[in-house]
Amino acid sequence: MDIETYSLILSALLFAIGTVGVMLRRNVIIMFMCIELMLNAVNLTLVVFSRSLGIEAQVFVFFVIAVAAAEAAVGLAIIISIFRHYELVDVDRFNLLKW
Amino acid sequence: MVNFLESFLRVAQHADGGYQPILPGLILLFPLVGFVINGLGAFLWRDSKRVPSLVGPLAIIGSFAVVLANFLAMHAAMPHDPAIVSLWTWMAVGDLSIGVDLQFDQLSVLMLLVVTGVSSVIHVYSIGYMREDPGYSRYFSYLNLFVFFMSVLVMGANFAIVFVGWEGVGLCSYLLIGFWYENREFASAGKKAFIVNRIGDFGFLVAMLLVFTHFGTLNFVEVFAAAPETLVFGGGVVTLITLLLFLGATGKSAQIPLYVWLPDAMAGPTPVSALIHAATMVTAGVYLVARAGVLFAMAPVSQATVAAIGAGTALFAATIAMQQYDIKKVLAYSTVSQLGYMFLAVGVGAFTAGMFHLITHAFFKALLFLGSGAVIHAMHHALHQVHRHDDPNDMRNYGGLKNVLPITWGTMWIGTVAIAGIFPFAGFFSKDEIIWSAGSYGYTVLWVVSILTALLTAGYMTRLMVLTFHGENRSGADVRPHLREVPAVMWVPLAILAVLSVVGGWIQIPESLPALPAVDALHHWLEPVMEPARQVMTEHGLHQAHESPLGGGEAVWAIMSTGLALIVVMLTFRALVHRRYRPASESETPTGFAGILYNKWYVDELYDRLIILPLLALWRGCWRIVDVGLIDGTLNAMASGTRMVGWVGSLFQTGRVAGYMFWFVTGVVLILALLLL
Amino acid sequence: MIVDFFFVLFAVMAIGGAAGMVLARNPVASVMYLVMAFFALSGVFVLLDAHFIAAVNLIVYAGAILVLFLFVIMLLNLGRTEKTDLRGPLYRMLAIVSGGAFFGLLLVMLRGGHVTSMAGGMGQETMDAMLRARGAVGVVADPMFRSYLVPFEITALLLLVAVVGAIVLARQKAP
Amino acid sequence: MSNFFESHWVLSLLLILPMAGAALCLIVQEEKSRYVAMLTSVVAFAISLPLFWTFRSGTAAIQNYVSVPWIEAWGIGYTIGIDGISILMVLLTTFVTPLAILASFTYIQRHQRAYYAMLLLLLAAMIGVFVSLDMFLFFLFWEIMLIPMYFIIGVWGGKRRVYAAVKFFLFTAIGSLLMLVAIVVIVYLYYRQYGVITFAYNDLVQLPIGRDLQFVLFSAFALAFAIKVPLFPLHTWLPDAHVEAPTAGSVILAGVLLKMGAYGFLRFAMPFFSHAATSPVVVGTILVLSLVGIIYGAWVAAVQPDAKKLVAYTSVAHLGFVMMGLFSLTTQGIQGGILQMVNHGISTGALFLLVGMLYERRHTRMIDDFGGIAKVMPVFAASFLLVALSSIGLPGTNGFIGEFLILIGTFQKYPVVAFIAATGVIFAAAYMLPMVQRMLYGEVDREENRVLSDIGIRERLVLAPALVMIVLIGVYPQPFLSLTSASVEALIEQVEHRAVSAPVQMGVSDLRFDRMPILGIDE
Repeated sequence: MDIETYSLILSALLFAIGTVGVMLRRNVIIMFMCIELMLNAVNLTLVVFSRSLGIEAQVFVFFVIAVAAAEAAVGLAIIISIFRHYELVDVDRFNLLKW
Repeated sequence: MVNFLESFLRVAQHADGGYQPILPGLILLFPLVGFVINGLGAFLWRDSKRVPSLVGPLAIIGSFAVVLANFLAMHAAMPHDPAIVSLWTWMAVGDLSIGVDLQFDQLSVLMLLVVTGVSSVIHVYSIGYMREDPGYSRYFSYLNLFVFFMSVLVMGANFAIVFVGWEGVGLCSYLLIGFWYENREFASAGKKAFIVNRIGDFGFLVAMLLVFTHFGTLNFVEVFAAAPETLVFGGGVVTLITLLLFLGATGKSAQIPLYVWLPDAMAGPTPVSALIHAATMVTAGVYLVARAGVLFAMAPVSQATVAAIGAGTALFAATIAMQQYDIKKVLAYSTVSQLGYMFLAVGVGAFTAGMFHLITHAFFKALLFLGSGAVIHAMHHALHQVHRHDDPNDMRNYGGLKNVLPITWGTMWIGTVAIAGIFPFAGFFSKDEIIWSAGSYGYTVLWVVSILTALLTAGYMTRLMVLTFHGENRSGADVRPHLREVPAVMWVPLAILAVLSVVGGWIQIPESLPALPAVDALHHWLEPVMEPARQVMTEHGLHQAHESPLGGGEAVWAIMSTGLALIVVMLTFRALVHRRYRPASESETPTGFAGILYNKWYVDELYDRLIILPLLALWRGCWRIVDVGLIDGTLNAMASGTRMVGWVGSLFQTGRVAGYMFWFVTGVVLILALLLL
Repeated sequence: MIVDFFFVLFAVMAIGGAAGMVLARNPVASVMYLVMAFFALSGVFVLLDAHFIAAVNLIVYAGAILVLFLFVIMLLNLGRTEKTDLRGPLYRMLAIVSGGAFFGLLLVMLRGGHVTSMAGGMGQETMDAMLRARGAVGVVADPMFRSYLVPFEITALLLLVAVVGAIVLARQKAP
Repeated sequence: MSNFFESHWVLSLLLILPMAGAALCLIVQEEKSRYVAMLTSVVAFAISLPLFWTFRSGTAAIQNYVSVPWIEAWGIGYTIGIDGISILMVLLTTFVTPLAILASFTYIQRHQRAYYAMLLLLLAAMIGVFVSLDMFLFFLFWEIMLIPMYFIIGVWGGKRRVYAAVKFFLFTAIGSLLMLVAIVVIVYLYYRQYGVITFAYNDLVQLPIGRDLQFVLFSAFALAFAIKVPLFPLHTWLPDAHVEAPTAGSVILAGVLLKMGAYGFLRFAMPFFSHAATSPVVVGTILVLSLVGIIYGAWVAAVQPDAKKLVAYTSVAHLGFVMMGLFSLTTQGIQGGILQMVNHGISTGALFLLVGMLYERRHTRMIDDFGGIAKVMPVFAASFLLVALSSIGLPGTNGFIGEFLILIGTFQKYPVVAFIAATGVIFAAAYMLPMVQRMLYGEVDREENRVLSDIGIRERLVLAPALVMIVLIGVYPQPFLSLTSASVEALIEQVEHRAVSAPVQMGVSDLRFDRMPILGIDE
């Protein structure tokens, strides 16, 4: 097998770890970081495919990074404003939207 | 519009010199204007008595004058066909066309004469009777409105217009019965009258539907002209129409089984009882049957029903009247009974006799009611001055009033003798004709019942007079000095009616009576209207004059009946005049058979238990069980079902991101598995 | 050979960093583990001839975003080792089963050839030639500013909106 | 000027003006919004009133017609016009709305701007429903109408307003969604038959629909309309909505909204699906349901402790009469039905106004909380009595004319049905008079009632037009009847013709029905 396949396996594994992380942790910041990890795993996939399907795929990596940055900025802002209210970062306690 | 005004104000004689209605619109306009002025007055110049005392009676007297002019004109011309005055088109839809049309023929003009005449008298009387009532103006507005609707009823040229008057008088009756609406019971009585009347009106309404379906018109002239050809004699349709019309009549004219409202209707002011519940409105049923004489003549089954119910009511109500102590209740049951008489008459086909009794009854029963009103008025004042709250209507509180109310006493005796059917007072002639018709047409049972009722009538009326005017006074020593004869404005009407109660019968004197001039004015007058009905009956072999059931001519039976009545009056008088009654507050309620009569055969209670309560329960059941339970229940069950599903779904909405993630991943896994494996 | 060695090294580092991030009790440690994983991933990018991406990944992700995380953790004073916020055994089991199943299925997908058929590569030579001709930046810049200019600009707008939004959200409300 | 009243502009203005008024309501000061609304509605009435005279009653043609393409790709146009069936409904709408607005002056205290904007929006939508001759436009207005009504009940209503509003909304929405499906099906069928997509009423009405399909589509329409009418047993939203709605809401609900069901039957369901609408099964079902509505509505009304609920149930009875008249398919029945819709709008509207006036004073609607009101509020009592009498159909008031014509019409075809329905006359007295008696008569046995003030000038102004109409229509209904006669006769003829010539299956013949004639184009 070649490096591309191994990279894809690695990407899948990292993605799976990310999902497991979201499920396992209560700390909303860590969950966020797991999402970042998942995004990066996707980036890896995109890079692998850029080798066969065209270099444009790498452009999307940029977009993903830009969206991730935006998401991190807004998400962290939300976390800060929630923290101001509740003094905690435990997602299980953020259930205002649950009806 | 021009046409409208023209017909409204027409005075010109017809070119050929025949009869042409004179100022027909004014007959209606006068009372209507009176109603409007007094009605506004009830709000605007509440305390003024002058305007209503002037406008109220004058409106009716004006109406009466126009009617009188019409009567005289018609008398001169004696037209064969009715004159129709079309005011405007009421409804014209498809092949249905109903105009606001007035019919002037002998029957309607005669009835109008009675209605406006008696109304005028009673309006004048009301000035005195109602003088101190705070609702004076309102009273006259209702009374004017009543005369308006009654005139509509009488003059209507088609079933629909008559129905307008028919329900309109019912409305006025409702308003006037509940005139003292602050008393819940009085208002209730009004309500009862209206609802019971509505049952009758339902009959009238359906009858109209049937008439229109079969004739394509509701105009009397056309319907009655076409009836003999269009409908089968004695057939189902004509029987149904007439029975339904009669159902209407039983409501309005208080016959079994719908008579129950009339005694309660005595809650209204006494002049109202005299006008509406004795002289005019309640006779509308008889008028209707006479008006639709052709149809009734074609339906022997209906005729028999009318006669039987009339006779039954006559006897039944008379028995109840025997044991009432409320002076107005006695008169009320007496009215029911006399109305039964009239139906008996029209039922056996003697339409003219029915109308005859209607007229004389209007005179003497109005007289009796107004007399009782005078007594009540006097009693009420006296009781009021000593601040006692005894019932001023209860005869047990009267006694010996002839000394303080001599005019009332005298006039009321005239009325009593008249209603008892004693020669030569009005009631004798009209009653005699009914009894004779029933007998000679071969209705033996009805004939017996009518004689029996006549005797009962003499009995209870004498009892009323004795209890009220004779014996010793039971009103109490404090009240006695305050009793006064009523003012002239009240006794003059009494006197007028007393005169009419004497001479009213002389318009129709049978030739068989010895030593009297035969007068055939009424028969002759009504001939053109009643002719078609008579023709139908003769064609089908009905009402060939039989012999009287026990033989003998009319004269024999007339003399016998008047003699019997006289004997009953005298016997009753002698039996009761020395009996000691006690005032109402100290009396016990009667027991035994008298108790049953006193409680009016418990008919009200029976209706309550058998009809009203079950109906109310049914209605409440409809609401609680069907509406709230069944329909809304089903809907709510559906809604809760939806909510259940939602609740189950919401179990997954734990608010934990991890949970959502798990389901999400599981979903992805499942989809992948489906795709790949 | 040397490529394989580095790949294994980076892969192990990345997996280790990821696992460490998920399992570390201290959030600061988590961030550091993630930084390590990102470094390793950048290495993999280099091995896959995506030099520019590798650099951007390092600078933007590891350098900027993760530092932002670190700042927030410090700001909220969460940088202490407390009892773990890992969920209970039931959740652990569910998470590992579903995560494992997911991974397994991804592997099945690879093995079944659904993906690998596309992943064969244009060939190392072509890649090298392109890189030589245009440079590491050039190969990416060309499509980005030709075909994807508008989305690129929209990304800029997105970032602007995100900045404004973040400021609005995080601003201390006036009392 | 007369040109204006014969052009479509009078109708278009009736649609635009209230919407503009609604917008204006939202921007003026809170206390001034009521005057804006009042002015707008009065002007709308003033604009519509001349139609009564300029409308040509001798013809069944559509008048004041215009058709402007709107969404051309789907054949949707701004097509409006009136004929004898809709003219009275339009006038009724513009007549009732100012009264409702005037009655709200003191009743509504919260969110006045929004409230009056909603009422005006409702006015526009109601007129829209009656003048639309494009199925899409019609449906649009039909649904728009729901929104203001939902808020009027849900925001300004009584205690259980949310329940009532949701119930109202769900009931009507379910029906109208089915109708939408049916409309789309008709449009599709038309497309399949003639290859043109159109929503225009006058096009679709030419389509001969297969007999079996007619029943399906008719049921969809009928359900939507029957809920609105409401026919038993779909009526239970009505008492709740009426009781909870503010006075103006009840007035408009009873006065106009309920008429849309019956109007829909006349305008759409009967011409489109004539075969189904005249089949014994459908006619039988509807007559029986109307009959049940008449009797049952009266029965249930008679035992209501809440005056407003009582009036609400009387609507079920009255609308039962209307439906009976319509489906008798006789001139008298249908004309009586249309007139009865107007009558019911005026009389029941007035009853709601009166009950609302009491509610404003005492904050209760329970009949037993009153008694002897006639003593303290004589003008009120007199008005109440007159309106009550009109409601029970006393001759000389408007109620009688409608009921009588309906009964006459029905009796000619279905004597037994009319016979049973006529008993409603008795029951009407049995529910209305006890209420009158318990509220108006008797002694004033409650202290609170002793100090009630009689109705003031504003309230008299609210009632006076209704009272005048009650007597006017009762005494001289002919002008109203002649407005509708030509259209009704044409409708009956059309329906009967269509019923027999409807194809057994679609597309087998190239039969094409006539469209409605349009004044100025066809005549």
